[in-house]
Amino acid sequence: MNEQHELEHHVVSPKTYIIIFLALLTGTALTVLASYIDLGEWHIAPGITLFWNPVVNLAIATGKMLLVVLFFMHVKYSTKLTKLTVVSGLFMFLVLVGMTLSDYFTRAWGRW
Amino acid sequence: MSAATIISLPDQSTARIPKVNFLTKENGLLSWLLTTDHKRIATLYLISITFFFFIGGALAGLIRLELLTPQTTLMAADTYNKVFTMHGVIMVFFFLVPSVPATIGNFLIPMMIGAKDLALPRINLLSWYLYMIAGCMAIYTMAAGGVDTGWTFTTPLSTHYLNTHVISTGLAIFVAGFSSIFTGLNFIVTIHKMRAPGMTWFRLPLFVWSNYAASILMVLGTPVLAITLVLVVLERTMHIGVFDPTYGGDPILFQHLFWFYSHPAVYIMILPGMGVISEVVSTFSRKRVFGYTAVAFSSVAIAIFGFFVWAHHMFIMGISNYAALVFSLLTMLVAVPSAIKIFNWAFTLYKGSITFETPMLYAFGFMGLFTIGGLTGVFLGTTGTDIHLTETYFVVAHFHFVMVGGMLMAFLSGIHFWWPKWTGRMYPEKISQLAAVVTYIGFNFTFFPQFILGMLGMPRRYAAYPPEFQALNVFSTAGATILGVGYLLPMLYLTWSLKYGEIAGDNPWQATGLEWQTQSPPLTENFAEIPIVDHEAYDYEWLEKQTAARQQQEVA
Amino acid sequence: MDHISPVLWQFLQKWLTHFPLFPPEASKIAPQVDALFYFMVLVSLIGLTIVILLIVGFSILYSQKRHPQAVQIEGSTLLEATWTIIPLGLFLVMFVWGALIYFRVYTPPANAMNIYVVGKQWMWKVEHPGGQHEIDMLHIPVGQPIQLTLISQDVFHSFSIPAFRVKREAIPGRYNTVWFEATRTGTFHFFCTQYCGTDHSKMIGEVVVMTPDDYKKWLAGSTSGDSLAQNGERLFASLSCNACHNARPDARGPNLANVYNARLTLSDGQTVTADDAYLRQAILNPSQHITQGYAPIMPTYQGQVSEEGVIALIEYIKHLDSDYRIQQTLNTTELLPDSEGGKSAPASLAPAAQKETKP
Amino acid sequence: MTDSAAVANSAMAETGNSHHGEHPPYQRHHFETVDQQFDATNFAMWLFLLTEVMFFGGLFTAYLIMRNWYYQAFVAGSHQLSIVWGTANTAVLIASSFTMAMSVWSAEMRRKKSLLVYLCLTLVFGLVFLGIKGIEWHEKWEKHHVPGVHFSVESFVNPQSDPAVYNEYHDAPLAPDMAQKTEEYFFLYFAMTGMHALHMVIGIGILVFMIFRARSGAFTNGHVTFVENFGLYWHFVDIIWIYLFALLYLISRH
Repeated sequence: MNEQHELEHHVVSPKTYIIIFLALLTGTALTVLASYIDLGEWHIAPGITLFWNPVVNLAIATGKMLLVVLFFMHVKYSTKLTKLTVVSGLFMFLVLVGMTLSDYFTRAWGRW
Repeated sequence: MSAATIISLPDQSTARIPKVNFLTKENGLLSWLLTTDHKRIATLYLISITFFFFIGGALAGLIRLELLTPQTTLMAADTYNKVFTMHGVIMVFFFLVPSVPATIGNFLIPMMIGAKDLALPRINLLSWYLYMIAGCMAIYTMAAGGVDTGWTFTTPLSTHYLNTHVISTGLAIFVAGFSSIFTGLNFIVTIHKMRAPGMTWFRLPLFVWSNYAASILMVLGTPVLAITLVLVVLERTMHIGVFDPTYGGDPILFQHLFWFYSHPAVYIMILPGMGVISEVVSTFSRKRVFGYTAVAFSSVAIAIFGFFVWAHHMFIMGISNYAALVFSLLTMLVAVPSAIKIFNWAFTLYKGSITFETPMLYAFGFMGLFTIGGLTGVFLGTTGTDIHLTETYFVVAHFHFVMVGGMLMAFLSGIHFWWPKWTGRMYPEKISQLAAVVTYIGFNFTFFPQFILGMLGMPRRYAAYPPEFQALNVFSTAGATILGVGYLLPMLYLTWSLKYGEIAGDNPWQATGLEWQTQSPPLTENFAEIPIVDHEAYDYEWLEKQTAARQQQEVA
Repeated sequence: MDHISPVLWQFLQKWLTHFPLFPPEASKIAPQVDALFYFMVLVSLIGLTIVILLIVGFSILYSQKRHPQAVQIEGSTLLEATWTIIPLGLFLVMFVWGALIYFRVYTPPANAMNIYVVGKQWMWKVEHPGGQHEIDMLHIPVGQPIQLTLISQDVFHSFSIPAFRVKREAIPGRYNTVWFEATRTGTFHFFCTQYCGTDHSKMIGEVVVMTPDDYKKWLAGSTSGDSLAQNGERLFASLSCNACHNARPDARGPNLANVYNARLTLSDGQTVTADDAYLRQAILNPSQHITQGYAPIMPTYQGQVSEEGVIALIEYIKHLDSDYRIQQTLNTTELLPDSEGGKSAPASLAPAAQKETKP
Repeated sequence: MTDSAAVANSAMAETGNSHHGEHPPYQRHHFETVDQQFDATNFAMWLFLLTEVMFFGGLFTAYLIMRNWYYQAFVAGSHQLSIVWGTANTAVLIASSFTMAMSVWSAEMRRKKSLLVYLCLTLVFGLVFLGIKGIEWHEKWEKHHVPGVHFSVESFVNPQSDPAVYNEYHDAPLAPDMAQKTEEYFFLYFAMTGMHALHMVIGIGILVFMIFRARSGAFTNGHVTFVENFGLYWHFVDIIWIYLFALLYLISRH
């Protein structure tokens, strides 16, 4: 019984919290610094260009988000059900954004 | 009608309704208004949604009356617009979305899985209060002069071109949305965490599965509608916005966000109804549901695929042709699980021992009408035919076949089926069978001509129309009067049965669900003792053994 | 029968003889749409019949009286697979078939004659290139591909011609196009099918399909004198567009001759086609797409030019394009007699925009 | 770690026994065990956060589309935001998330005093965040950058009129039509930060309530559900801000 409880009610130590806290602050500093540097762009195909700055920004933000979710919100120590909930939330968010944008980005297809 | 029946009522001369049950436990208005008992909240919901159903129904009657003649005879065009808008808003957000989940689902889900209550009883009560607040706002809107955006709130019409009560309607739907979110959230948590010992996922009744699937849609879809309506309200008040092209916004974006909720909302409305049909068909053919797993998973499949198809409402609006392709393809995929369900129900009858009580008649009605509704949905999901048929009466007929022919039939089926459990008394069988048949006939008369009208090109939401459409509209209105009688009858005889109905006993249908193994009406805690489940759902052999054992016990 | 109720009897008779149950097929695409429609009706009827037969058949065979003891059956993977795969297959056939039609309806052929339609609360304003205006009427020749360029001035409208089986929304802020080719003469209804406010149901109009000769006569009889392009030219001058958009080497704006349907390179390196939609954006939201080599100095004309004005300007810009004019011979021959071939625009056009001044 | 595990285990042992003996006072009648109650409410909180994700999802979608269309206006608009305040606010909010996590830890370890301290710190950080947000909003008000209310495009068509921003970024003037689209940016800015701030205000209300309850030892008796669930909410609000900061403030600083 106790082992099972330990899995469910894992008490994260303050040490971990402090490390995560510092990592988050570092991430914030990094993302601000990165935004001041022109990271250039990548011409994938004629007419389609990827700018690195927003990509890096969002990547750092996502990293921070993952730290908060996994440690502050204890998902790393949670049940599969909680993990599934988190993943399905992210998935539906991406469906909403991605499928809507898919309309916008393909409107010009066949018109050039 | 033959006398073949499975109804087994206790001896009426000695039978009594249990003195202690959830209805009599406490008395007084406050004991109802502050209750956390899911069955009492379900009762509150039942009363309130019936109220809204009849408001919405009266508005529908006005619409049909106006359409009797080609000219605007009964009311002016803007009155007509307000009437169909309020009909849509009330029927969609105040009747169809909460209908089966908030009433029958609320009443049954804890009992079906062997729990004392929903996981969050106070949230459940809050959700009813939110519903009522929203309902009052909707009533206020009507009293204050109404709104004429159509329930779809198309921007920029709703944001900048109307002087009616768009804001109060928007907020009413916003609040009603949160009521729906909390109900869905509560169901998911309850089904995950409150199952009785032994109640594994694949022993759950299919009603629970389909409500689970609908709840997923409520939780994930409704917030998007909420934020969309917030943005509409902000645009109206601040004269700036992301939806109005005059300010650089994009009205198509509104369509995306709106249908992201409102298409899955269709499945919110129909899935719980499908659950009712599974229960009813199984009970009245004395047979387990054919291909339990397929039916269960098809509910979940509908829920998941239901999220990927919303843009099929926008094929002619100028979305990308390639996006239209993808959304059309996915729409075809979402049609398949519905087909699976229909055939599985039909094959549940195979080698059964079928009787034709009222719930079963309604279920048959559902199967026929939903098949038509579903198949005509394919006409609209196919890009090529959608161009001609969309925004005409074909669409109106299609979704009324699904919503009224499907969901309302299922709702009435469920109400009749669980009425004895809910009130402890039987409804009168003969007249209710008549009502079911009348509903079926009235329904087909009302809505089938609208398919032809749609093919002819009659646009929806027209207060006046060219005279060549009149004939079919007259048919439709005539059918609507029959349909109206079909809906008034249950209202009357069900109320009558509250006092004069026969005493039902615990299990009048000899059904297998856990809810039938407790007294009628149930105790506040549902069960005297939490059951331990050791059999699958729809296990009639187990039921026979159980009954035999109980009889032996009584003899002893 | 008529002794029951003479009124009802007459009414029924009238219905049976006077009211259509199926819309006329009056365009090239209509039979194709209908073929798919009939196919789907057929499939639906077969499906529905199977379901009803199963329900009724089983209800009779296995009613409690005949079959008092139910036989418990788990299910059948084979059967379930059958009724998963067969509907899926049929639906996919419909999907492909429908998609082919969809692309046909929304991809106008190059030789289509363009007519502008502006939706507003609560009427349809049709603008022919020759300058003819119509309200809630649309005159077209038979046997000629017609492209409608639709836009709304206020809210969403939807232009639907049931007899042609085509429909497209007219939405504010964007051009949508649809095309059709009428196959028989006659008068057909068109409707606004997207709810657009109080008098939504009054946005009904008529398409008059005429023989090419009648159409020519109609064109000549209803012209107000100036073509759309000429109106555009006047607007072009009165808005002082030619102050920048002239062909001088030091011009502050790009030269507009031959710009229609050309590939433009924008200042951010992207390339776009200068179609109607692009030109409209360039007039109303100029700084969203700046042509390479030019400064974002053009003021916006949002609020100063009506949708009709924009249409006239676009039509004018089109007429600065020699290739385009060849496609448009049907309209332009009568109305712009001096604009054939690769020759210059009419003498009345603003000199700054004329081809002769091109470097 | 061993220390904390021991305390946690003793707490669990107690709850684990609960269905043999009497129910603890905080167990609601319809739950069989305290564990079931904790699991259910925790899961419910996660589901609620799921709805919140979708709620903000609509705004993020609108943002991405508008930004794609009116990139220059969004850049110019973002230059009006103070990166110093923004970064400071991010740090403040991360700190409040950290103290919230420590509050949960304190509750689990049944340390009433440290729970109170951390909750108060969380409250203070939350208020500081709102204060800074208020300063920023006030600045927008002063500069006529509140959409719908005497909005002015002066700073964008004529950047020199705004020397503080101009000296930092040397923005070229925007064409008038693009300058108008900055209103779109600020509309989304206010909608998103406003919706976020509304969540903060609700959170702060609950925090105050929690501090009162915590004083009477309500959360340090082994029943950590409420603190834990509120923690989830608070961290979620933090996550939203992390993205808002990246999207609204850091569009193009180089």
